[in-house]
Amino acid sequence: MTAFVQHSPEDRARMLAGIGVTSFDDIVADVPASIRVKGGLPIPEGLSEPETLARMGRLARRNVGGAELACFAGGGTYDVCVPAATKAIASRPEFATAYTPYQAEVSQGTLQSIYEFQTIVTRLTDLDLANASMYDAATALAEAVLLAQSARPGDRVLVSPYLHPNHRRVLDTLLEPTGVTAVELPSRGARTDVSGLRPDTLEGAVAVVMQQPNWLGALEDMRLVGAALEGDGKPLFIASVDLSSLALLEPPGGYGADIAVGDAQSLGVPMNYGGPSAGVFAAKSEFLRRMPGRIAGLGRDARGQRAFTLAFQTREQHIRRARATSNICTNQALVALQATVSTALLGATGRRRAAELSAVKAHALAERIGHVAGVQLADSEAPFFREFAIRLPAGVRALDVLRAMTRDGILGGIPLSNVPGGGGEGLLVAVTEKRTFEEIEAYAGALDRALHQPNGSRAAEMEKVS
Amino acid sequence: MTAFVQHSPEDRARMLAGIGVTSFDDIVADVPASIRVKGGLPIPEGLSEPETLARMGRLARRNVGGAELACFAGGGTYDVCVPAATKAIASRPEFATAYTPYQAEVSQGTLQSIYEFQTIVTRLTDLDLANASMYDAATALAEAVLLAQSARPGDRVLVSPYLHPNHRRVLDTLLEPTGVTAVELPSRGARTDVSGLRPDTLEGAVAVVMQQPNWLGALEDMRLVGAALEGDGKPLFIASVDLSSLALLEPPGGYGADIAVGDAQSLGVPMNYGGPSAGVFAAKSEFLRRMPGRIAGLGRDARGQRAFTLAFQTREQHIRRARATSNICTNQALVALQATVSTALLGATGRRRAAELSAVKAHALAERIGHVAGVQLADSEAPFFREFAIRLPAGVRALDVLRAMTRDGILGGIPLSNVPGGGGEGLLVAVTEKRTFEEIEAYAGALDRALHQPNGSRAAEMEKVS
Amino acid sequence: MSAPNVRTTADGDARVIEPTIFELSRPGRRGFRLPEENALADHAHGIPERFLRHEDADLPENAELNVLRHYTRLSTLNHHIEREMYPLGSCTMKYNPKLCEVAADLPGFRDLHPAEPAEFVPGAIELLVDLQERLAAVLGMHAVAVQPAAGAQGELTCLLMARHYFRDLGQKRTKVIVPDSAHGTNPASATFAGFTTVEVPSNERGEVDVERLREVVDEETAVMMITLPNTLGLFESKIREIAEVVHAKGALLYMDGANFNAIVGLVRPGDVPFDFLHLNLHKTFATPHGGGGPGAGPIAASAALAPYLPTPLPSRRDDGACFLDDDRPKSIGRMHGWYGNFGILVRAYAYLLYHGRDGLRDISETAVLNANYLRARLSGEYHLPHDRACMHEFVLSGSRQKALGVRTMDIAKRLLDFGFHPPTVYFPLIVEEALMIEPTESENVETLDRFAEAMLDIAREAREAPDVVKSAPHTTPVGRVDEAGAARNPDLCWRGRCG
Amino acid sequence: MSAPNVRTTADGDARVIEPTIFELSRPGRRGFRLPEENALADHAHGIPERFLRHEDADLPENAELNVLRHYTRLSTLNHHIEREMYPLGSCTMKYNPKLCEVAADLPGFRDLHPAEPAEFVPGAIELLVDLQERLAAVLGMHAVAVQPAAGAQGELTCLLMARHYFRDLGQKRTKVIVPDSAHGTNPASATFAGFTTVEVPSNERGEVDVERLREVVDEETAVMMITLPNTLGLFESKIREIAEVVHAKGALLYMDGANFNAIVGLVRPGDVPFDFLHLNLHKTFATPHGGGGPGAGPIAASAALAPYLPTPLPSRRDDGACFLDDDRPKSIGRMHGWYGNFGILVRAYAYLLYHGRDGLRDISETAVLNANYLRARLSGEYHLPHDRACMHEFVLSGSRQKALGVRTMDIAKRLLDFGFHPPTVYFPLIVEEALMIEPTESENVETLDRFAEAMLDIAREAREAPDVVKSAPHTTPVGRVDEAGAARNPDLCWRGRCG
Ligand SMILES: Cc1ncc(COP(=O)(O)O)c(C=O)c1O
Ligand SMILES: Cc1ncc(COP(=O)(O)O)c(C=O)c1O
Repeated sequence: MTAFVQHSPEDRARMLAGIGVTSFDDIVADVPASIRVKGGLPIPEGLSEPETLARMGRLARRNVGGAELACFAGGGTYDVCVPAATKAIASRPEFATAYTPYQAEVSQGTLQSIYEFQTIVTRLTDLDLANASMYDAATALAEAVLLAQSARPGDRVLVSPYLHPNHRRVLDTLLEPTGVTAVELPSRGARTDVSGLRPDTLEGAVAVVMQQPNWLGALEDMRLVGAALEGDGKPLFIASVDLSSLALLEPPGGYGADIAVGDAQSLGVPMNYGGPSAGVFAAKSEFLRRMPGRIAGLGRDARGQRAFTLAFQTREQHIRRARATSNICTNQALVALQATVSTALLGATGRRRAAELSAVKAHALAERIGHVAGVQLADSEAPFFREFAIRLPAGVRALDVLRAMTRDGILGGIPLSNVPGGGGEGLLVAVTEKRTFEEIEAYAGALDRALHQPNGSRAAEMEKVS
Repeated sequence: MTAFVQHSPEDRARMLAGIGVTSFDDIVADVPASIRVKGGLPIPEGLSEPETLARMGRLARRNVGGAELACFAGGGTYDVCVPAATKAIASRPEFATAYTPYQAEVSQGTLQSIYEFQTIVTRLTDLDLANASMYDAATALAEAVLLAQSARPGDRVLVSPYLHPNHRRVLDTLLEPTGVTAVELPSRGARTDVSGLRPDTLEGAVAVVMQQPNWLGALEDMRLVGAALEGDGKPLFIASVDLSSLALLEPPGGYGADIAVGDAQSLGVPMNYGGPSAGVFAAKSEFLRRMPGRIAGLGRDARGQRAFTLAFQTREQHIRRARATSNICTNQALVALQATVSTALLGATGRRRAAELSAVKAHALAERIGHVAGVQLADSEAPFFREFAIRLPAGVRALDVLRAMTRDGILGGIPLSNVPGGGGEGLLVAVTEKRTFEEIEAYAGALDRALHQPNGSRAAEMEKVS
Repeated sequence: MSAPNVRTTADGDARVIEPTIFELSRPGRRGFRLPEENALADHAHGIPERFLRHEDADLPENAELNVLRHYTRLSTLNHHIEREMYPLGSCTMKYNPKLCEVAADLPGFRDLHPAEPAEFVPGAIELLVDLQERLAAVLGMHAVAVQPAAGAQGELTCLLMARHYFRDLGQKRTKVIVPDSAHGTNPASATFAGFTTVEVPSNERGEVDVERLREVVDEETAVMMITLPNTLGLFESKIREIAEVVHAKGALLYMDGANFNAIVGLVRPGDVPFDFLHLNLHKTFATPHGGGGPGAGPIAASAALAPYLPTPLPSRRDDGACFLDDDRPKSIGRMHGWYGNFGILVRAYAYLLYHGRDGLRDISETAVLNANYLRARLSGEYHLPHDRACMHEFVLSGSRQKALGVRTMDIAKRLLDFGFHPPTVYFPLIVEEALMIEPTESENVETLDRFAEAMLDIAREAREAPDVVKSAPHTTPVGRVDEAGAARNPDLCWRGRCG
Repeated sequence: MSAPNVRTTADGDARVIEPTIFELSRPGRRGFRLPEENALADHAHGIPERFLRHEDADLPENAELNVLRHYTRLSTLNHHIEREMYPLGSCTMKYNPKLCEVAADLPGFRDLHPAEPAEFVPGAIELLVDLQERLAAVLGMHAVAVQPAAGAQGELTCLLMARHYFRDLGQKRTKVIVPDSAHGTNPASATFAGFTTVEVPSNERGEVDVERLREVVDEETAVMMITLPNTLGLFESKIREIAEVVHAKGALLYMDGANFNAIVGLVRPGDVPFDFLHLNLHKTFATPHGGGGPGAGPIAASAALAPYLPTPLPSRRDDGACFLDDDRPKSIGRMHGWYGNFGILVRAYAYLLYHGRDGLRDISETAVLNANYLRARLSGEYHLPHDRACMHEFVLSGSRQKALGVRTMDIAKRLLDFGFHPPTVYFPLIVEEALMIEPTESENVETLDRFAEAMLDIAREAREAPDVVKSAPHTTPVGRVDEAGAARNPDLCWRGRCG
């Protein structure tokens, strides 16, 4: 008997008798003998809890990450502050071990927290509606284009060349069956050239998809796009955003986006090696009946008391089946809860300051890096929020630089194999509110050493001195 | 404003007005100016949560402990299995942030869990009563002797020479004001010589204190002591025990102890560098009104429903003041809860098997160590449970050996500066159910290398080979 | 709660159990301080004005303690597995082990950035590969990919693989066949993969009607999706024949593995043979459901379909070294921004290590035993449309009670008063007034008995005091919620300004 | 809970909220498997029969899920800080920050063996030393020792130090003076340190009567123990005079620092000057109370008394290196098996780092402000025996309500119906029907207002509907518990065999 299975031989006998059979085999008589497993599964025997955790610990220790390195990697996933209180709440079994709140009367905790999440998203995006979550930013983006495809005629979607490349790949995968193809807009430096968005070029497009800040960290001219798409029946304007940036940057609703998507991770959720995070989906109210995913609403109970419930379930697969607005069922609710609690903790002021601090420190780092010989900003014209691309000297491999920088305790960014405006490899460098000025100094030093003394870390140098 | 203090300037103004003062200084007018702090406290400014935790992390990483070393140190604190479920329960704020259950109606969770703890202790010790916890085993032992001193006339307490030396020191500290002095019984090898306990030698003694297993891990002849102390008005028999051993070893009630004390840590609580753990205190029913500490009882509420409450509070300082049975107020309740939950998880079978596995593995290690050249059991005659002392070759320093063994990932025990039966340094070696046979092999290898190749670890050797 | 003159714990409207975080807010409160905040006094962020928002987002401001109190109080309004049995059919609400939570919370997993070069995170990649290999062994399938974030995404991924596969074969196949008992995600996924769904009816035994299937499967059929055991909790005894029928027309057989908990160690889907399938790790592999998610929906494929698995695919080189293979020309591409719900995969991996060969088998047997025990106890009072041994769950019909004016929804709500979460209701669609009961292996016989007695009591109440049932629940934090009313006056986000 | 026909969630007796773990037990169940259990089949443990027990201890056997459910359900029966205000006077039930829990749970602290050679654990020792140094700075005292496990142990430790100190001076002093408002641990500690307690009365201002004190202090007086602010929540305005009186006779002045939260950053006890004192880290430094403990009771001493501090004393060498000093010949010796409640010290250290200079000061100011605000709101309806500004707490008397037949205990129980934990009641002893209210700095003004309104409502009820108050509580998991009955029929452990 394991720690999880509880029946004694007597229990089992009593249960079999109750069922009216003499052995377990009688119960599963319908399973053809020809496909039954013979001789046990070909995997090892189980371990005790301490052995299991020792093994997990050994695997975990083989990774270098947040505990050892100051993380300057971004690209949609950011080493932001995750308050201890957030974890305390999200690990309560009351939240963690419940499921979709189908039975509203015993799910008010989950329902109200989803409603609060939706509200936070609408306030950050300045849009009317938000759902309870999608899988991640990439699938949220694809769902947005699928919505556009159902709402607008056309066979193309115009996309920025600086969408997150993985998001773009997911979009391509999911668009393939629809016949809609993604067509890239031209670029100018690290930004999208949106000057060509005119009625003629928009013809046959179901949507225009922009990312703000874009993959290279640069700020796009979203207002121009919004202006080009204003008016009835125009292609939808879909903005993929960094939710945490919206405490400082103009919200999608402000520049005329119809739909905003993004990732809840940057609102205060651990990075989890990319998942679980939660896709955010917000839209103008006219798209309510086309929205994918779950939505919580506020209503009344039989006693007239305020009570939360799932709303507009008729859009969903369990009711609408083949004609549902999406096939999503299980979503990323607990991550949405984490983002909600973190945001509640930071508050309006904290969220804004977190964004401001990120920007301040990113600009400080960009400036410091400018003094490292041989390194340049990929596009020194492009305004940015907290992330930017740098070009490494010709012939230098980004991976070598990153490897060298780890010796100084720095995760230097994401390697870029080609940087706009001219050959060479580069790094995509992000700075969050969690990075300190000391770490920014350390970054510059580490980069310099990586390029100019590839075998010496600061630690090694200091050893030599002493 | 910090994350903890909430008043806005308007709140503050409204509150001051409500109080009827114009400034905070008016409130504290009674505090003489001459002793007010001027210019702020001489400590640094506060840090944010991420900075605080980064700093704590750096301090923690400077210690080598359970995550890196297989722990063979014991001496009353054991690296036992602590189930993940135990932590999950004990970190619930419902348990962790409540206080002493003075208001029974909103403290049934704490009260019932204490009652369950008391029950577990009485069943392990085979005694009638147990309290809610003392600070640790050392103070529990001292409180037991103080109880004896109140219950029996006399000016001496006879103690085993193999009590935990720190417990003995605490006892001496706390006995000093009483006029009772501790007198050591003679030893024979690693055991106490109890053959001299006769009516004449017991004269004037308030108690006899034995430890089972004793400081060197050896099993004492507790039955002989019990027999010598049988009868009315005899000195009390106080047994200091390893609670986890009692799933296998004869319980104090079995060999006639009047009081049993010990530490709840070995029932499944993290080692915490020695604290918090919880002192266990169990006694025969005749000592109820002399018991120190809190006791929970089962009674009824006004509706006749089963309800738990604190019992016999009249023994305690908040009621009896100078004549209380002890000065203890805050105890170690949350640790007692951890021990309770761990025991509930292991169950009768698990507890017994944990004890058996410890014994099996300890004996296997003792046998393996017997083959390491130059090392001997301190007392090869003495039966033991899961801990034993070894003698190192003459001139070898225990600390050097331990240091060398860490290179193989082993914490080799507790250094002993003199080992019974002949000079030299030694190690006190403990084996818990958590240690694997692989680690036992590794121990023997590491000890051998530490003694015979003091500069080579297994890792270093393997490097040489490859 | 029953006494007169009693206040709720929260401010304001006495009928509000807990105000929203927006109502609790007071400007200027902080729940978290940031590092080096005072740097904002001396440093400008340098972003041009035209990119900025004009006023702060109206977000709530509360102190740390009050945020904790708010969400702690909210949490206590939820039913959850660690409170009481949760026999929500098809969802496998089993115990979620604490050790798996500890594993996922290790900084060496939790704090990894997904774009770290692979050589920095060999432990993470090895975990993914080893998990895939063990799942493949348990499934008897050629290859596994853990990228899909949930069961429905696993379905869609596999259907896209089918699409690419047939395109490469030069075949134009447009149909996906699903039984009428199928879960809603099956037809929905088919639509999003560009297929048309064709339903095949179940027979009186609750299984796919093989004769009708034969009529439906043709050269335009791409995939037959079948849930095994099916959503009635029944093992498709003709599964080998079904496979033959489907394969005979060159179509692919897909297993919806949501119910795999019933047959782990009993049947390996690859031996049927299925061509591909998905699992729900949040069901069979016990990762917590999180109030709706996250879960994970790994997929498995035959050798023929393996080249189409999504990229990057955690893979092992001949020398044993693990890597993320992104160079797979036939792959359908990416389905997730990174590698899937890694944190969930860590938990499932720990669960696999912990239970191992015999543990997994014991678990599935017990799940089946528990369901049959309850089935036997309840089938007297409740109508059991398919009166035969079930696997991990069974579906009752509330038809007899309906005749007394008591609906299945009433029974469900009344169960709440007994402290139990209700079964899944009104699904599968082919059973009138369905009550789909899945006790899982986690419950002991005393709990099963208490649940059975509650169900029997309610059946008695339906006869003797139906109003008690129809007006249920009576003891929950809120009374029965008016879903229709909420749909008429949609209130989908809080409109009041923060306090 | 109010509806008819409703069952409790647990088995057995319908009136039992949650059975004991012993009743839930069924033999053979396991909640935890041990490493290499099957080794027991092949290996004997080798312990001679005569040392073994004859039959297994009758301990409960339950599966992991059921153990979790049991303690989770029990937990929900508790009031706690993260649910609602907990104004238990003298106990400083303030918010216990989560970040401190994270710090204490780091493996590099949590999993250290206490006998590890110091050189293996330099971080732990440095933490102890740095904590002592920071506390000394906050206190203005010469030295701090963090070994005592709680406040009462801190008291006893200091009184033992006094004992040794006077012995070394060759003086025989037998008396400890405490005010009549002192906490019970003060006289109890005096007894266990071998002293006789002498009480000095308080004057009508609620302070130590200095004239009476002058009469009592003599050459036999070893120590005067004074709580600052005192247990009425009042600052002893004559504290400098008191110090002079005490010191003039060669006696020592001790501060019971349980109420230090009121004056952190306002007064440094060393400036009074106090000779020694204890702090309760579970009060002022926000470590959780754990349902009764563990806490920590560090002590501080003047230069003259520092040699007597308990050993081993975490100390710093001149070169800055930290070590555990066990070579202190004048020390009273050990008070704890190891170094005290290290895990609690880690939390308090994190708290200190987090709040720093200004944070600590803000906190104490706010604690005082909150108490005075409530005092002002309540002193109309309730009798305030000492009508003056208070520090962090204040003591009301229920005397007016008593005249109406409503006792302070009734008021306390009635507060439970409003969701609040009651104040400390019937302490200090010098106030009739005392209600000792300490809101702490953690509460915001809305919460204070709600609490005040509840108290005012109860005062009104006491006049208009006293029975509602006298029969309270009405909404708690159990009704008013009969403590006297429980004492008559003591049931102090479960006697039934495990199921
Ligand atoms: C039979 C069946 N198939 C598919 C799914 C969809 O899985 P998921 O919710 O993980 O997307 C479910 C989930 O409820 C299910 O029960
Ligand atoms: C004034 C006072 N002194 C001393 C103590 C004893 O402290 P502890 O409970 O930490 O032993 C308390 C605790 O309640 C107290 O309030």
